[in-house]
Amino acid sequence: MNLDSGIPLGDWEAIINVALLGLLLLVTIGIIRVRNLFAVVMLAGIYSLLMALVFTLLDAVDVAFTEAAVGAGVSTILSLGTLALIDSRREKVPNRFQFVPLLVSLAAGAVLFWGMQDMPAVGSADAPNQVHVAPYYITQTQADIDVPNIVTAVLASYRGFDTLGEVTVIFTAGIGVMMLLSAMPVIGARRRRRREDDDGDGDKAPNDGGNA
Amino acid sequence: MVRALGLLFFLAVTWLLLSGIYDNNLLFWLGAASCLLCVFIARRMDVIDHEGTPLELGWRIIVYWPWLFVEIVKANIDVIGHLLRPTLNISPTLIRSKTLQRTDLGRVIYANSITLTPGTLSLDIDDEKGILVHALSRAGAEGVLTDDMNRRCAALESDRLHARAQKDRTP
Amino acid sequence: MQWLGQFNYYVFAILMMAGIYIAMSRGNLVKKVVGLNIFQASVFLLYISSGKVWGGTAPIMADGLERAISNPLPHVLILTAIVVGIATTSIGLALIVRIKEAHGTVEEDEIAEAEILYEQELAKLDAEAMTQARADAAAAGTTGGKGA
Amino acid sequence: MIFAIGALGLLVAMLLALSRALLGPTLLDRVMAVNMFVTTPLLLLAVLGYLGGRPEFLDLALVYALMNFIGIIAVLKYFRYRDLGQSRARS
Amino acid sequence: MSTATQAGFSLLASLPALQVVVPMVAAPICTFLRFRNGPWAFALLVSAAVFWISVMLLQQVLTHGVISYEMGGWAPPIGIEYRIDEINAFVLMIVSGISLVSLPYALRSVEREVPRDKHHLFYAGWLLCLCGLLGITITGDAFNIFVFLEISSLATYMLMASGRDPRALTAAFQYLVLGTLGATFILIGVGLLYIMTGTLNIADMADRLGPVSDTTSVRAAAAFLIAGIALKFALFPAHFWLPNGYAYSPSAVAVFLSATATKVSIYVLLRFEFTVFGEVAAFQDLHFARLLLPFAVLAFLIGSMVAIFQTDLKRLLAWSSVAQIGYIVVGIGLGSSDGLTGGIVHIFNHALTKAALFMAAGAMFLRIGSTRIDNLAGVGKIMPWTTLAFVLAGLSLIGVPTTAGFVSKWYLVLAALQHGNAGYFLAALILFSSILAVIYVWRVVEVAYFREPAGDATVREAPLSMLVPLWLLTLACFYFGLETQYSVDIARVAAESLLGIAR
Amino acid sequence: MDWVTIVSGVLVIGGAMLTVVGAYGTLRLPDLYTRLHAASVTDTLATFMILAGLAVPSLFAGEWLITVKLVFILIFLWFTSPIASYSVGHAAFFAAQKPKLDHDLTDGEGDAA
Amino acid sequence: MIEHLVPRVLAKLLIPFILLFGLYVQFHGDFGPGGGFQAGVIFAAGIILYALIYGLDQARGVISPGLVSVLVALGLLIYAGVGVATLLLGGEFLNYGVLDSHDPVHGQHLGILIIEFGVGMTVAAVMITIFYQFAGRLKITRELESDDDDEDEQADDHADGPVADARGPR
Repeated sequence: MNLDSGIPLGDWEAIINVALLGLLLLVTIGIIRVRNLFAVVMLAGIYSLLMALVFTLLDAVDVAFTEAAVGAGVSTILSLGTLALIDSRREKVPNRFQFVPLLVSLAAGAVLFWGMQDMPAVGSADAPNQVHVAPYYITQTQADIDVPNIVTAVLASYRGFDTLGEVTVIFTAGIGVMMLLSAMPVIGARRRRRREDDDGDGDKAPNDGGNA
Repeated sequence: MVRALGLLFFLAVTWLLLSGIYDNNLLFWLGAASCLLCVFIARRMDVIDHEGTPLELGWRIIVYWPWLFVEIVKANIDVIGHLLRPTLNISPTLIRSKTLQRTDLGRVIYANSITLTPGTLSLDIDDEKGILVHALSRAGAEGVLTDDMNRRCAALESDRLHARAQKDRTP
Repeated sequence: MQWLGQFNYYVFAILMMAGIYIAMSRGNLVKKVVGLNIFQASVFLLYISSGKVWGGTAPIMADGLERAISNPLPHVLILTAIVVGIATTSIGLALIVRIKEAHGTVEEDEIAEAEILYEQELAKLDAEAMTQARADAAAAGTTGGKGA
Repeated sequence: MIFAIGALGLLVAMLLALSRALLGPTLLDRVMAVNMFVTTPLLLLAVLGYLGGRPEFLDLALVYALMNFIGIIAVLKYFRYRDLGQSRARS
Repeated sequence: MSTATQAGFSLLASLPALQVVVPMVAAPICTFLRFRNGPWAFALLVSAAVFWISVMLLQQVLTHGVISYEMGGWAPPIGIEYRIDEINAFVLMIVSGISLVSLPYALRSVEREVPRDKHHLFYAGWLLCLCGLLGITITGDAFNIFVFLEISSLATYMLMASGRDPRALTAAFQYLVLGTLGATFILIGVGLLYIMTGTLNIADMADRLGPVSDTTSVRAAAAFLIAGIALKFALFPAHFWLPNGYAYSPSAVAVFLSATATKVSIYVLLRFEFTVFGEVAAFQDLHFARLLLPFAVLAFLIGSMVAIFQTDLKRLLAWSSVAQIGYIVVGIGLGSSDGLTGGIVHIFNHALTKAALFMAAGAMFLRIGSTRIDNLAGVGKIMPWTTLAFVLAGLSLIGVPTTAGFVSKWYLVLAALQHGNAGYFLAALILFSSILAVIYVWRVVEVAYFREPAGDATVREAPLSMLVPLWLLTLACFYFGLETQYSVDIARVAAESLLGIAR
Repeated sequence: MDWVTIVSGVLVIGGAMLTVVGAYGTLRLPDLYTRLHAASVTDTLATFMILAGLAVPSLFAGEWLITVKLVFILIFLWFTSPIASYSVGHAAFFAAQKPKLDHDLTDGEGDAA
Repeated sequence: MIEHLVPRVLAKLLIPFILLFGLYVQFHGDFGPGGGFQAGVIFAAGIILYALIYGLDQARGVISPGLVSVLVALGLLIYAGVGVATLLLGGEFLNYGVLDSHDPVHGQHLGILIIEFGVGMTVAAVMITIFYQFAGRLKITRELESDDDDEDEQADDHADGPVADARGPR
């Protein structure tokens, strides 16, 4: 019932796509400009949600699912947890203009824009990556694995080893965070001095910099 | 135990409605296992009580919802009228509404009903002082003060719920 | 769909630039991590856009589906990349927490100051320890000499 | 057609909500804007399902709602205690 | 059941998979081992197994040629392929060998520098890092490289920050930002290549690159790949994460990482440079690694110079690593058979040398509690064996004849001399940088031998568990300086196979 | 144009307009508390209208599973959105962010809190 | 505690259904969007919600950190274990076809089901672990620095923190 409008389906997709990407750019500008870290975290959540919408529009439902769950959910919560721990509410304004980062990002952008001249247009059905390996997945999955969701089939079987790697990555993150955050805090010189200033006799904190 | 079984029933119904695949044996058993696991975790979490699985509300809540829905629509029309008027004609008002409910669950239902109807917003619940309500207009505030919703929410609480709440409160 | 051309890729490039810029220029470590997130998410856009077929549909088979199907492979790759992204974010945030505990700040300039202080303090302690050891050694030497 | 018009309307609403999130002025204004902002994409997601002819992907909208809910609870906790691990015994 | 067994579990045929899977499975098991030294012993065992596998693989490759293993039984462009030729078999052996040698060493060092209740996590991280490095090396799939790169990177961040020095945290964070930028650049490069060719398999990619090799997209992909990989192996302008990272992380970690992590990234560079782009005619003139030459030259000059002025031994060694990476990249950038041989063999030799040096530094840290050069006064007298090993390995670092370091520099200079006047200049610069190396090694020697020991008298020689690996590596530096059959010959075969594809 | 299309069209487009009105309200109204009222328009009636507008054609096409999922979404939203509004309002009120009031029928809590 | 009333009551109602939704996503990954990873995140989100509302200590009592850290490793082991099983059965690593000697397609089904379960387990456990670590960190540092005043005061006064924040971004 949505194809009777005279405007082909793809056009609607494209119009909404452009609008969403515009919003995405707006959010990014917001993230650059806003200095309050809490607001930055909130905007980063919005960024993920918008990204997930764009992914849905581009037919990547599974990816959108993950991005919404991870970007908007877990990573917001983790960021809030961090903000609670570091108790830093505002970012300091850099006192000098940062030239090198601008240069690097402009250089990378320039290379990309230059490189895009010869790239196939978005959504064309005869792009190289639509005609080489992908057709096999689309046509053969039912015969090989018989799973309706091709993404699951590719993820778990055709490229199952990548997914094993992915699980290892998340495992590494788990034990990494376990290791980092269950360790006793080490106290640097600045903190130690401040503490010694606070109470005159100062606790003779052992020099845990490995010099003991 | 009855409550856990009730929760299990609702979970099973939810699973079946979400799933939509009924010709797969494996999936059926996985679904059963999932529901049991959820009930198990819920029991461990101790969320299966008169608040988590309010079976006592029974049919009353089903009668309450349509009424609430009509209220919501009316309130929406009211607020939209405020918003679309060329000159903003609002008169924000803060009131306290004494709660007539006897249980926490009832108070929560009342507070949420207030929040859910646009134009009124509950800011705080206090056992003695009642619910603090922010209203977009004086009229909306007076609508809350008529206690219509308040009474209906209080009527949701059966005596069994109340008894249960008393029992849960004194462990 | 020609009018759209490579719009998605352009947006990807701009987001990527913004991400790099935030990650590199900002002194605040939390903002750096947010910048990295933006940067990584922009790459997701590149991949997913490349897999799209206009008028196509998601690569999930259903009965009577007769439309073109978008390429599932980039989706799989990006699922992995998202996981990598959250893993990096969580380790980065954990490191930030530890840095804050150690140095009392999450601003890069102040951390650099704190590290210089720390190094000075280490050097001071070393010097103290060394003079102490020299004195001990000297004392031991004299007493030893006398004993012999 | 109707879905497309609906989607465009929702996009406008998203733009407005986003400007509130960017304007602030207070942090809680942003939180509120984010909360409203999540509802609109959720609806857009549902509409897009129909526009793209695959309405069965509504699970995604549920995830949006769910994550928004948990995020809001985390924000509340952050504002109230500055500690996500705070037990209620302390209050 | 019995039929399935007969259908053939063949250990020999499964070796490529086991090479990566063994440490990957071992890591979670390692987190369960909470008893004293259990994780360490387990990691050592696994490392030994992994080393054995890599030796078997190298043997197979040298006798039977390239091994291809299809993960999940799906043929290459559809599934993931493990593809082992001479070069990556060689790198696999280096990585697993270094892990095996440095683990005995790690026992005492980790006991001292990592809290006791974190040991199971530490060694699990070690195994994951090993698994990641091996996975990067062995795989024949471009995206798989990224996945394993991230495994090794995440494990590295965690290992770096596992010690007690607060500066390690900042260093790890810095590496995290740069490493993620680098890895994501690689991801962009792989993505662009995928968009242009439609495949992720490296061999298939090389086949399909021909028709599109003129496009700007492929060139942009190459640029992103090279930039990303260069960030990962700390080539000169992107090097600044490395000195702090190696200097402040626990000694054992520094030993392991300095000898393996950057080397594997360089291998990835070789792989893309020669296997993917090398085959395409359009790139033969361009020769991307040659663009890296100026940076490489700057790297070894500046690295050596900065190393001279360091006050901390570990930092000195780390800066010297920056310089040595420069040498390797020079070898690759020259692109000739000799240059490539020199580069590859220097990967091996530098791994030996730098591991030995960091081991010596770590042993001094264990006993003296500091690696500030001022504190090392007279260490030659109180820790004679350690210091002697340091000096001998230092000779290899300088490139004194009869040491391994000399062999690789010899090939580098040979290769440079083939390039006319610019080549002579380059050779002169390499020699100049070696003189700089003499200076910074001498600084340590001077302090160690010609100053009176100041520390307390309780300082003893390093424990045997550290001395044995240290001396093993030190003697290896000399062995491979005299007997070049295993190092140079394999490197030459590898270099020629890379170039052979290119021609 | 059969009646299904008309009904669902009216509902979806009407709902979309309501979200615009709600979002416009959050821009127009003066302070956080009043904005929350506008936001709840989006959360309640607009959501209901759009989801109902989508449910009508799917019910008509016999795809009742989709309708069920739409109902789930609606229930979830209507259960959680009051919590969100309440949380935000509560946090603001106890952060001593005073509402702009015309009438305070309490004992001056709007000023004091 | 009273101000937590509204979230608490509704969370009680919703948490079992959130967990069920996570499991639904886990087992319907074959048929629609979803799979182990997404399911793990949603399931963990349910637990995190519980921890946020009832406090970390109580959540730790229900889902003990020890158990979670076992599950972290177990999920990965399940996944890799399937691979090792396929190796032992004579197939390539992760070639699930050999899991069923008669019907490779069924073997693939089985393999995907098991490994997705492993993925979900690891992801959920890792997410919960990470949350536990972040949320529990303040307590560790507090105990160690109980003499360090400036850490303690923020958590206890309700007015000061939010006021500074709510006042606006600039």
